[in-house]
Amino acid sequence: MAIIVEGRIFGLIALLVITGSIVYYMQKAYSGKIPKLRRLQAVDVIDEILGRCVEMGRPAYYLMDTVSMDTPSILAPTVAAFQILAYTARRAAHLGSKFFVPVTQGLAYTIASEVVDEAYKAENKQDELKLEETVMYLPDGADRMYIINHMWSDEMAGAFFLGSWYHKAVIFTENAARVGAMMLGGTDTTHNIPFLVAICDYSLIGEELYALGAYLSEDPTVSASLAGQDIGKYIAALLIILGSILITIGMDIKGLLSM
Amino acid sequence: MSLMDKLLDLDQRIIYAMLFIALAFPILHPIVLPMDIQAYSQESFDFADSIPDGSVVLIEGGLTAATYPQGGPGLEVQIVHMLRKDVKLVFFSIGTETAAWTVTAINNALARLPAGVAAENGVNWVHMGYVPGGESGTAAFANDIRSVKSEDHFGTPIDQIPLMNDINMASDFAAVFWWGGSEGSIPYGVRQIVTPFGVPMTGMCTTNEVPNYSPYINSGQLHGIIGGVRGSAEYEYLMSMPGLALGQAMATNFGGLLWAFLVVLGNVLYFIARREGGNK
Amino acid sequence: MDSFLLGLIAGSFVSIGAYSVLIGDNPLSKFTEHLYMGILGGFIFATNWNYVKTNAIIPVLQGNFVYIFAIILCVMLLSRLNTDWLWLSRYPVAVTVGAGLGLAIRTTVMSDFLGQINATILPLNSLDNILMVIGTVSAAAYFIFTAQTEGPYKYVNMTGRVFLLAAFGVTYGQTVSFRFELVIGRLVDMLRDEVAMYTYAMLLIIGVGLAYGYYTKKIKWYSGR
Amino acid sequence: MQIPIILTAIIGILMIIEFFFPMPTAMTSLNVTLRSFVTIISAAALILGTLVLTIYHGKKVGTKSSEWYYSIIYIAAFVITAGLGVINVRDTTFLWIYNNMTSPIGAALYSLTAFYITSAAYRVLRARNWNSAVLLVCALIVLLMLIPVGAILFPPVVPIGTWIRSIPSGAGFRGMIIGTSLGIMGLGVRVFTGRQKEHLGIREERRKE
Repeated sequence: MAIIVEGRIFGLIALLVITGSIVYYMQKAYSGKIPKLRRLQAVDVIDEILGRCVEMGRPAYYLMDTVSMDTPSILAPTVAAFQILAYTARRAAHLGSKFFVPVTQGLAYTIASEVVDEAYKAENKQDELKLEETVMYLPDGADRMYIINHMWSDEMAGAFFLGSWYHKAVIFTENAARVGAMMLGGTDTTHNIPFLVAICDYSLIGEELYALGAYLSEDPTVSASLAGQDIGKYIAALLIILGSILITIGMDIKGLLSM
Repeated sequence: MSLMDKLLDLDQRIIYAMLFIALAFPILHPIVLPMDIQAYSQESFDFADSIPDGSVVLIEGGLTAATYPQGGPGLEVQIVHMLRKDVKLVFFSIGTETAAWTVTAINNALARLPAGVAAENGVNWVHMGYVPGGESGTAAFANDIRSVKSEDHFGTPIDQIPLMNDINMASDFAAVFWWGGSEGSIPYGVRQIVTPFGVPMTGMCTTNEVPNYSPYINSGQLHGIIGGVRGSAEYEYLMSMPGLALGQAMATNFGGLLWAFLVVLGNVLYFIARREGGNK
Repeated sequence: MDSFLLGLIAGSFVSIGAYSVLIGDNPLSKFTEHLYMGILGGFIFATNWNYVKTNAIIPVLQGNFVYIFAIILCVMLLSRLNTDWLWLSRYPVAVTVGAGLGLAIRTTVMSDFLGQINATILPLNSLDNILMVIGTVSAAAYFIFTAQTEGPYKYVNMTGRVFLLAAFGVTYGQTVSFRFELVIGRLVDMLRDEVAMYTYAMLLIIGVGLAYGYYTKKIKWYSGR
Repeated sequence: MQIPIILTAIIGILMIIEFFFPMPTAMTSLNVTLRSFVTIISAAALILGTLVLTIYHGKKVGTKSSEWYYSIIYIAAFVITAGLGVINVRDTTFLWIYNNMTSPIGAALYSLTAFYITSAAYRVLRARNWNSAVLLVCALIVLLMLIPVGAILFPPVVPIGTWIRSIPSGAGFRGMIIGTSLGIMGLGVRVFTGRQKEHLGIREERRKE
């Protein structure tokens, strides 16, 4: 019996190298060496949107679309969206902006309400929070009409579209734009990212969605992990370029990679 | 406000009304224009056609009310195609709604089946029904069907189904047809069935999802794909069984032309307005 | 009238209600919203109750006691209704997030990371292949967070952006034609010969009702933007 | 407070190990059981969600707050559907309601995207700069390629569109997919090491300002 399942050896190596370098950078940050990161515009945009909502006295919507907790490909962006929600809810509590978080899945709903509850507690503004009106469970599908109707009647002024976005992306962003809201959108689903990029005022593409949570964290070891992810990109670029050159001169390394 | 500004800030409801008319008109007055077969559809059809007679195939039915008009006609024709080749079919769905629509597809297909083709429930086909849990559920189903399902969609215990006697995991199938509709679930099949078990797969998705899966097709993990109503229409055409899909494919023409017209109009007006603004 | 035809008419009516949201928030869309939410909520409640019953409660009653743990985790979730016991609901969340992230990582490294790299290793003997390599590398490099947008990286970033935008444009165009198919599918059902008459009648009644409401300002009209 | 984080990490790492190393069957069956637990828990969570929503609407009716009469529609629809379904999920009336009410509204709402996509296109798809011009041109060509009549009106759109779809678009998405996969791995490391725990509702104590 082989020690490692056949066809997955290189996968394991890649996983170990990437997670290893992430841990390495986190450790390094722990001892004070923090890598310099490019500024991500979205970091400032959150405050800008919430500030605008306070100024106009209108609510901000935090929408996550599909929030399945049992489908791995949706779970990851959902967890990322929760991390950003924790920050956004806290800023909303701090600035005193009205805030609305509809969630379409039961488990995610319990998490979201706890996240928002904790955020308001952290700012000592529990008395301003009506949890059952701020975080609301809406059956998946029925949320579309509810949110469109309320976007118009609330005249919301700001919206966040973060998470795993499917067809609702264009429905909500276009309505929000027509209502006149300022928007930040971001997702890793390839088929609906175009609408978030085209319609929203600011957008996060793919990996940036995961990175934003780390950017927002005050814990330097968290943001340092992004430097580890960059190592993965260098590896990918190197493998592609090197592999292509080798294959051009007649050496095929594809077999090696799918070992 | 000048006419130009008014046109640039056109009330969205006028656009909606225009679109309704453009899409409803061809349905009330059908116009059929010529079309050619796309490469992905041909590849998918050839793959299905090459499956040896008598083998067992797994079909994920992922069509909903919204996507059935596009994928349904194609799935129905494919069921007919397979049963005519004496291929046994095992259906399952990863949603409750889609499981019900899969029944619709089976019933419609059986009604269109030529006389004399065997199509007995439990012998030639079986519908295992709803498998919850999304991708995790798919993984569990692929590893051990009996761990997630004890009965089929209609309540028959799995041990009383002759077709299921020798079948308990993904490697028991000759191929997978993943009618994913707009579920975005085709990667589940690729990751949980094709990669671990090496079972070849093709599928159907809505038109918008086709580019996302072209990497899988290029890498050989997917054998072509049926894209939306046009893909279904092409399957109907290749099987010489014209139906609902072909008619609808024509109606997209008018919507598409309106869309292109609006985009061009928006840009022309925008450039005129910008030039005027620059002169001021 | 048979239940099939009745179903088509009901479907046509609720579809009009759903489409009415295009005008903006109005009583008909509010009505449809609550009706839909209620039915869907009821459906979700019933199907999931049935699922828990057949997959957890019945196995336990039949002596498969492993599933008692699943039931305990479910009851822990219900503690959500009482804030003092909120911390309990963290355990089921921990289980699902752990399992989900583990599954996501193990598959993403194989099919998304290595799979895509492997597919991009191409002989550099045609313009298409060269473009493919340049595009993939620069698009991946677009996300490098530790590089500042200056010097040579600026051009890599710009190139990556162009490839990403081309991909987004393609998906936009591709999505448009598909969305039309959705409307067409619905219209096909609403305008069937046996239903069309009812559809037109309902449209007329609703149209008159809404027009009256807007005219008398009993319903708020949202101006277009 | 540490226990849920450790639990997350253990289960997650178990899933990864199972994939790469051949495991004794006992281990695999444990994982299978765990996965079936997850599906049961998510089903229970949905039950909880609908209950909370119904309570919310019940309160709305009880206090006669604004637009409470709509909540009656919700409650009536919920009670009828849930009641029929709990008695028997294969009940014909239950399925009739589903097939003829929920499905069409769902489909109609899904198809709303067609309208919004068109009005958005008119408003935002303008060649304001090079970036938006790239997006606009690609979208237009691909759309014309896809509608059956496009190839007849402008024959070159088919080869150009096919090329754009497979080469530049394929390359762009590949880069994005590689990036996303790294993002997921990074997220996994941060969650498993307990550096990010917002999803558990545990707030981070250290904050600047």
